[in-house]
Amino acid sequence: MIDVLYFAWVRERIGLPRERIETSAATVNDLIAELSAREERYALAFSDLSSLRVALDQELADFDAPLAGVREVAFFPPMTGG
Amino acid sequence: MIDVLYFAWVRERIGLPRERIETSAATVNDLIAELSAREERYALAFSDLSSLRVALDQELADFDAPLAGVREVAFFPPMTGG
Amino acid sequence: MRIAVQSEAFDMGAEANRFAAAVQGAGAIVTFTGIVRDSASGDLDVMEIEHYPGMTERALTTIATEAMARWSLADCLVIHRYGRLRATDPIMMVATASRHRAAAFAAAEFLMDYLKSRAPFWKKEITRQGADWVAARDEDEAALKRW
Amino acid sequence: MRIAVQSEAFDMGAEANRFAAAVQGAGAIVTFTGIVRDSASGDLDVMEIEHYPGMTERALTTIATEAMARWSLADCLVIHRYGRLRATDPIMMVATASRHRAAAFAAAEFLMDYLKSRAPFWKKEITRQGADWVAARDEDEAALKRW
Repeated sequence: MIDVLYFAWVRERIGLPRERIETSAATVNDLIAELSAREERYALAFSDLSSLRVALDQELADFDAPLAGVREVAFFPPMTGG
Repeated sequence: MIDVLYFAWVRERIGLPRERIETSAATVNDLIAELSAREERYALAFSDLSSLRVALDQELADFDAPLAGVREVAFFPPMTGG
Repeated sequence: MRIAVQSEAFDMGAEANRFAAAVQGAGAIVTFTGIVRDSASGDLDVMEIEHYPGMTERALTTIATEAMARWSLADCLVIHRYGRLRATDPIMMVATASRHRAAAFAAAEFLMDYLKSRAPFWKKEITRQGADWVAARDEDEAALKRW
Repeated sequence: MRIAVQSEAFDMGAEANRFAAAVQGAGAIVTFTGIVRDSASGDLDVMEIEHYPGMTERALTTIATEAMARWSLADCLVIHRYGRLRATDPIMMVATASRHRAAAFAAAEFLMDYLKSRAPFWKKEITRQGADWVAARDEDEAALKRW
């Protein structure tokens, strides 16, 4: 079980801020493929990875990072604070 | 007639903040030579020009700048504001 | 070192004075304050700032800790708001204190560059025309390369 | 644009807030405040600041006018005290406002670099040991080369 969080327009496209997922995805890319296969709104949100960022347990990570031991995955657009 | 102003340790060495001088010095260097010839305290204040700055009519200038038309000459050490 | 992530407004001048009063032995204090600008068409109703609770505080703490060490700062402060803001509201501020000015300036710019592209905040402009997520600027990402 | 050369103390936070309140359309405000540090031996009694009335205002106006134009600032402020100050008193501050942060930071650093080496102020430290004029630092003069 893994917590998946969505922020900003990713949250809006997918339509929810977080969900708990049962998955055996080995990497972030695998998880994205799994979610995108589920429903159109996921496929749409993940259609352009260059406009997405991912954090694993609240640290920025790469899309090929392994998910072993990870409890929280978050997807969001590039940050625009400051 | 020209007003000559002294600031910081230049003022302290010469012993006055300003004086009015009758001079025919053509350049700042000439004026320095004239003043240094007057009295020991001037010679001391002007002994190391690399530690001095000069302003003509309130604008920084070089020691070889001409004095024609200048009403106010100021001598002081490098600035230390801020 | 203080990190504050808050929805409440803050008083930039009061925060700057409080920061300065607590600092020991510094000769230089730099502050940066980010202000909500109106939209291009001049009709900004609300600037909504979303963030990632938990990760935000971690990211800001990491960035501030690095700035403290790298420039031997006497102190540093980061405040960032989230929620609904209006044009001319302060969004965030950083303050740095050091012996001489070069370190305080460099550390403040470093904090801002990292905060912009590494702290999980997202801005949405709400105008009469609708709502738009603010796009990240390439030059903000590029600014990280100088450190 | 405001230039103030004064013997009176100023409130850095209040000045920063007043500056910010008057600015139109800026997204970024940077302030720098210089504070009297104690002497190396920790016994500073008074920091005396002498200046050249007339030339000081001219030099600061020239520097600030150049900063306004070069970075298209929304506004800028320079305050510098003279007279007798004590450890932890603010000596001076600059503030800059611009659309984006890079211009506000660069302009504030430019103002400081020029003010340090081109505005006619001189500091004297008075301690139990006696009185000493503060020496100019080579790196301050060198800092001008970057602009």
